[in-house]
Amino acid sequence: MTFKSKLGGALLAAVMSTTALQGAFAADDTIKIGVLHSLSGTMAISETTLKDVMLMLIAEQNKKGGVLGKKLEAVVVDPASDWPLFAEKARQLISKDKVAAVFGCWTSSSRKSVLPVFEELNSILFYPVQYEGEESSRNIFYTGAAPNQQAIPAVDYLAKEEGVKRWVLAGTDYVYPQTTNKILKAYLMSKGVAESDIMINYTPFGHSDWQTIVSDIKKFGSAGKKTAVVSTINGDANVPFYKELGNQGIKAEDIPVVAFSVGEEELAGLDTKPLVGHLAAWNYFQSVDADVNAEFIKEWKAFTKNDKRVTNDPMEAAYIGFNAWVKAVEAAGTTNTDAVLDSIIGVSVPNLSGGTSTVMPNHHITKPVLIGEIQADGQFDIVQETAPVVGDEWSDYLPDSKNLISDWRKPMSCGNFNVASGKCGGKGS
Amino acid sequence: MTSKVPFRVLQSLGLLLCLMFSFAAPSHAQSSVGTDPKPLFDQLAKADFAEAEKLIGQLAATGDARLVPALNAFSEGDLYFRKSDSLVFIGKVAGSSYELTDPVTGASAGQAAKNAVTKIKINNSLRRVIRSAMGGLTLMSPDRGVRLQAADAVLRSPSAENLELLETAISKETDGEVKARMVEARAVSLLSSDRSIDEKRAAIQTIKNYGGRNAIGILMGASASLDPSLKGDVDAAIASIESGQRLWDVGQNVWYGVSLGSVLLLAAIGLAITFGVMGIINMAHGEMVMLGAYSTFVVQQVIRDHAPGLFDWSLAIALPVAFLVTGAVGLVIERGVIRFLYGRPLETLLATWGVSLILQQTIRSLFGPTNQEVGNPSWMSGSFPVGGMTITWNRMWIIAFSLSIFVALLVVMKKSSFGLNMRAVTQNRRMASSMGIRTPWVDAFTFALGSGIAGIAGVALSQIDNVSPNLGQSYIIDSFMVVVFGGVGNLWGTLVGALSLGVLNKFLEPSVGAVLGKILVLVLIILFIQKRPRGLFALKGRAVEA
Amino acid sequence: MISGFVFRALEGRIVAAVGILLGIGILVPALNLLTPPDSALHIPTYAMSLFGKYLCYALLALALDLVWGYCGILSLGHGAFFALGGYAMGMYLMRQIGPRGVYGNPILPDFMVFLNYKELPWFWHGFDWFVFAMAMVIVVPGLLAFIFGWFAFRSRVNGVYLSIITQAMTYALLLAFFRNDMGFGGNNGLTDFKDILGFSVQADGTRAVLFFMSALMLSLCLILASAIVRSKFGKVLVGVRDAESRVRFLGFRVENIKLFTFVVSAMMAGIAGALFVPQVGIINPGEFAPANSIEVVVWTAVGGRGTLIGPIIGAILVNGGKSFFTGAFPEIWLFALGGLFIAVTLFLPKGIVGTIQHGFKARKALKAAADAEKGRGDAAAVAQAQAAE
Amino acid sequence: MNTISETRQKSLLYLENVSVSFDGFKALNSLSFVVEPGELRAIIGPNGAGKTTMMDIITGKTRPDTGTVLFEDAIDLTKKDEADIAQLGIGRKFQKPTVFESHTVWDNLELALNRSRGVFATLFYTLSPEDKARIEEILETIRMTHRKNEYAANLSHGQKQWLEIGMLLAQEPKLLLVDEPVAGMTDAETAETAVLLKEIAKTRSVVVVEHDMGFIRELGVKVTCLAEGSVLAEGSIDFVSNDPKVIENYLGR
Repeated sequence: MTFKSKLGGALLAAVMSTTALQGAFAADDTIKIGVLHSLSGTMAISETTLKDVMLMLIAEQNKKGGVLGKKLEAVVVDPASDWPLFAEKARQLISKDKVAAVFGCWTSSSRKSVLPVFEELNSILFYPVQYEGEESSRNIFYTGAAPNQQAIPAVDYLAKEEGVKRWVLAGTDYVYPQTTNKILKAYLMSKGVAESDIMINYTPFGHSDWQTIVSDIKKFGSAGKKTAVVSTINGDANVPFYKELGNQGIKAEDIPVVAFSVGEEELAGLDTKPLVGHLAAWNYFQSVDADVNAEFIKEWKAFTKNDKRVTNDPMEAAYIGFNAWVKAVEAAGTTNTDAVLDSIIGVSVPNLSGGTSTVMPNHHITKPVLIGEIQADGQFDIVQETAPVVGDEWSDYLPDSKNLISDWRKPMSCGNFNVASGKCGGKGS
Repeated sequence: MTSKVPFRVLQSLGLLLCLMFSFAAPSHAQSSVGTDPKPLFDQLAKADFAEAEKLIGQLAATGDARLVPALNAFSEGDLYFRKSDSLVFIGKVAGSSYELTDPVTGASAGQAAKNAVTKIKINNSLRRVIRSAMGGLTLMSPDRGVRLQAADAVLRSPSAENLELLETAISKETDGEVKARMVEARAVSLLSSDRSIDEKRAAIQTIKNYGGRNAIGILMGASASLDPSLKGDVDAAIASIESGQRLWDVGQNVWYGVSLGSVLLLAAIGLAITFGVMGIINMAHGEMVMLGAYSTFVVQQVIRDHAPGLFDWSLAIALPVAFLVTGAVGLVIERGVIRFLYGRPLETLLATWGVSLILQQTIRSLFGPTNQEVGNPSWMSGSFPVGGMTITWNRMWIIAFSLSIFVALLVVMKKSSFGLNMRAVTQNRRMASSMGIRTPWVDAFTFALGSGIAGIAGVALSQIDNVSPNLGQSYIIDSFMVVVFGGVGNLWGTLVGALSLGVLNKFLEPSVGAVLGKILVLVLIILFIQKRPRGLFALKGRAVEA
Repeated sequence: MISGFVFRALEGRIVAAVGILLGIGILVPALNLLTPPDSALHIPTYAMSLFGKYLCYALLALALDLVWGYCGILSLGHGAFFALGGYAMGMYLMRQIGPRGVYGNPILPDFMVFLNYKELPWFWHGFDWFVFAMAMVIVVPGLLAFIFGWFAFRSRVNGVYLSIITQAMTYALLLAFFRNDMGFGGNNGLTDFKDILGFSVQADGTRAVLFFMSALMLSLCLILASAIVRSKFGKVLVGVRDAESRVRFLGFRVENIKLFTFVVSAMMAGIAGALFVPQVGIINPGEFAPANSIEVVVWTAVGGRGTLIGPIIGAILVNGGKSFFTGAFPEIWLFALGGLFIAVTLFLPKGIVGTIQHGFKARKALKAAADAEKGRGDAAAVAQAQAAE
Repeated sequence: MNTISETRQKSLLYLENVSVSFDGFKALNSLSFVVEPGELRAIIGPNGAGKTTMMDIITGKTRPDTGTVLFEDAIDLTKKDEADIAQLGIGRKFQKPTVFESHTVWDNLELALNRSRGVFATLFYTLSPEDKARIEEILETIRMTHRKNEYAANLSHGQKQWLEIGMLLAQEPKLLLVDEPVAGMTDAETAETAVLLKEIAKTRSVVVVEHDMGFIRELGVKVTCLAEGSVLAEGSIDFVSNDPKVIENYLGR
């Protein structure tokens, strides 16, 4: 055997291994659903749960007889917290496995990475996590919160109920906190808060030494005005942050912290007794008092065979997205992307907080905003619930996006229509 | 050192005493004395947050110490109203229902099913008001600890209404520390009252002498509402406190740096053995730290289930467990993989990288990908002041802990016969083996020792960081930086390297921010290595390059 | 002189490899474009862009092999050069979007608009010009490598110390590119590209050309690497790897030799990154992650370092395996990957190609080399130990 | 006796009052040492006497703390690095034979040839007939013509020593520093090496560091004995080996 033929053989083997699944075309009696969540790497900590939720929802739906008389089949892949791999896997799910829709992604980077793929191959992605907004794709549904469905109501609550006059905007240094904080700063200043009463602080990913920052917050808070921290600190860094807060004796009564990325799952890794009273703003808490929620929690615990498993907001978002898709497919009578994109707008499905959520023409959904205080058992005590709010994809508080709207209904079919110029951006001038 | 005793225990103990002595407590000459508090409580059932705040004020004004348990229950979220008659009770979970007691008398009011009662909402502002109210009501408690808590509570939520109570309490107080605290509390409360300007001026002096960050906050907060003639006094007081604080701030920064350094030291010290002494580029080192943290978690789980009383000892128990577990894993790795790779340091990088992937995924499969809760024993919670600095207990213990590990390791390396064998083998394998030292086992146990120490570090790091399968990954790069910066193979280098990187980081952080600070530290390490290509503590001479 | 340099490179194996690569480079796009989708010979676009990605990784691995396999510099920061090349290409693609961004701003990319940039940062100028951007693809990584290498090699930083500071370099860049203030799109990076030289990046034709370009650049770099390795310079390079001080005492400037190789290698990595970006559609700071650079080392080791074909095969095999396992066994693929690394280091220390090549050489040579290796290893261990005191 | 300046002018290599210390240990202590053109010199001394450190200093590997090191009375070697010094014409053979094991004997010699050593010169180098002849000549000298295509890794210990000497010859140095050339050689090889070195010394200066007294006697040249970083005695082998200090410090042990 010559070297040449060996080399050829090796290359061929590599091609084969990557295309081995190629032949597995969808059997006619099932509808395939792609699940695109990291099961390894840094994001596995958050995303694995969502994979489990999707498997549960699909199993439940199959018990009810599936969709359009066909069973659903989940295709789970692991993009391994690696952004280019997300794009590769999305492509694989759509063109090789021929899935009808994909549920997945957590970080904005992963969504940004797959967005062109979904638009190119014309498929549907349901994205279940709160994000910074400033995006509306024809092929993506954003069932998590936009900044106006989380951040602004939370700040309103603190200003009104706790009389907060001085604000620390602390976040991890990436796009979601940066954008949210820009929106919040513009919003607060529009409410008459002086710039000197706003402190913005950024930390690297996975920051674990919070001593200096907590003591800076303490200093900033000792100016005689009621101070609060608005935290957009990314998941992993929260545990050490809260531990340091607790140890430095910052109690919620003195300087409350309201967080947008801390839910039941994050608290499960934490002794919450020193944190009682700190807040979080979400569209769902496990402690919501509603029958549909009790049912969901029961199913979840049974599905995971773990009585201690908690539920959280992105799970609700996945739940809403999945049910909206099922309803839209049934209304359209087909899983064809274009038909579903048309039929899903205006679909209303129950959410887990006892109301309903509607898919809006901007591909965001309506949801109530809940403010909760952390309790000693790791759950949230809901102190405020608003009426349902429509997710605002283009923030009114950023100068360049305030004139933009999104409406994917015909005839406009535009994700970034500029009401000032009357033109749909992105299609050239 | 009050903060060392769990706040809640102390509080409930005090409350119990309050209850027993409440009839003996003097009542105060105030307008609302004699008002029946029970209807006030019942009004809470329908009140929103603002109304509830007023009601608490009225309750506090009764001066009735019997109300303390109910207020405490309220702040803990244990106050309920019965849906049938809107009457308010303290509720304690008893099986699937609540055990109800009267908020004023404490008499039992039977049981209620969970859906028959509704919890009365509570938020931070209400908790603050309640804290102040309870402070006022317990100022004259017979228990010294409770009085100190009460004075603290009033100090933190000053209100002019508590002024007279404070003055009465001060006149009766015999304990020096409690009295001092009360005097401070009085001064603070006085600023928001309608007392004379002279009295306020004196109060400002008192607060100034009290000092600290909080004092600045109090003065700045009060200055807006004070008489303009006092502005000069306030500014002078603030300036004087701040100048005193400046030096403490530097000290505080050094402390933060040392404490960050001690964390780096902990993370790196195991690597100083496996990488520094043995020359293995051990990418699985972080996973050893992670295994140590998970051992702590398992130990705590077992203790929670079987012997809750031992919880404060859980870390002490976890230490040997973590050492043995990770040491054993290290032994297996050395025997199974690394022993075939001696003399090929760069290849150990690949193999241990593979090991680290496998260990991470194993833990993920066993425990799930999410964070696990590792509790802080009470002696590691809270903080205590040293002058103008705040020292948190967990950081202090971690510094002490990492230094003692360092010393212990140094002793093992220099004094024990195992340490002697270890050095002999790493210096001249052939010579050592011809002298009868069983080199393979010395290698194996050296690696196990390094791994075990990484495991112990994991026990400590579980106290300040996430316990998740990713724990190790977040320390591995920093650990290598520390060892290389300090000088490979030199334990002292690791110590000095860790501490100096920690302090450097903390001095950069306030001026350039945490992100740029970290980048700058990395760049400085790169530049430093150019200057001293073998780290801080490198041997010179031809031996190194032989 | 130049012709001799190139001619020397075209030794049998290399010619064969280049032939295969170019064959794939033409055949795959042809099968993709020219056969109907239901044909048995059809290669779906999905598979083509996947394989295009592997070719970029193969080029990156080849670049690393040049410094590691031949010069003995274990760089744990080659991902940084790859990412910088990718960013240079990404910046060009961003500028090509023009007014088609969501905000319709003709100059500023979208992320700058919503982060309130008023004007284009200075370092973004010129990237709308393809030639300039392509020059930057090799100049930026090359310059970083030159500055870094200039200091490090002059100061004689070597061995693990060098490895660790290259890791520090890529880690520092990771943190820096994460910052929104850097003007590179923060963690989201650069994405949503529209077209390249006027052709839509999503069109099958463009993908086919990009695929061919990847195969072509890999072939050219393979020839260049082969020419370098087979010249007298290449022999000096191996000398540096095996006995650095001997090379020095023969009067060679080791720092210049290393610097030249390091820079050439960084430029190759930059080209790989630039071809990678339009094919996967995104570049973000994740590419700077130290773990990525370590993975490149692993591909090279699996294929066989110190051989030119080895890293190419290693990169394709490991990534092919990764694609397959993350789809087929998402829960346990890390066990497989981890196991592979351990198995390769234990049982195929010379990698796949290295082991095969050794089969051709005399058995005696193998044994002698192993002994020599052992001797060197002991010397290294002694050095370590003495330093440890 | 010559005056100092005369000695300097005539010298090929001139060391005066050279001291260096590592972490407090004085490896060289005011060492002074002169080699004249065309001289073959042997150096002996106990372990740790500073022999290798002295070579390190001459070849630029180590910088002295104090002292003067001159080559041909004009070039200050303390300001130059290894590559410069090698190009000036000082070759060095290590204690442990150091050849390029993954290259053939021929390639080893080709690399060592005294030709332009720049990056681009080596990239575009092609073997000229003169270079080929020169390599073959050296192969002849070190008696390895028949093994020229063998990988250096496959040579015996003694052959590696010779190959290294051959590489030094290819470098065409004016001064050759040879560190323990006969360690590990058979008696026959040792004798042949002595012949080879004497042959080489006809055209250039050679400094040999060696423990093997028999070998030194065979060379029959001026001997310098070092101890504790300075010169203990210098002269003929008989003179030195009868020096009481030398006996106490070195031979007597």
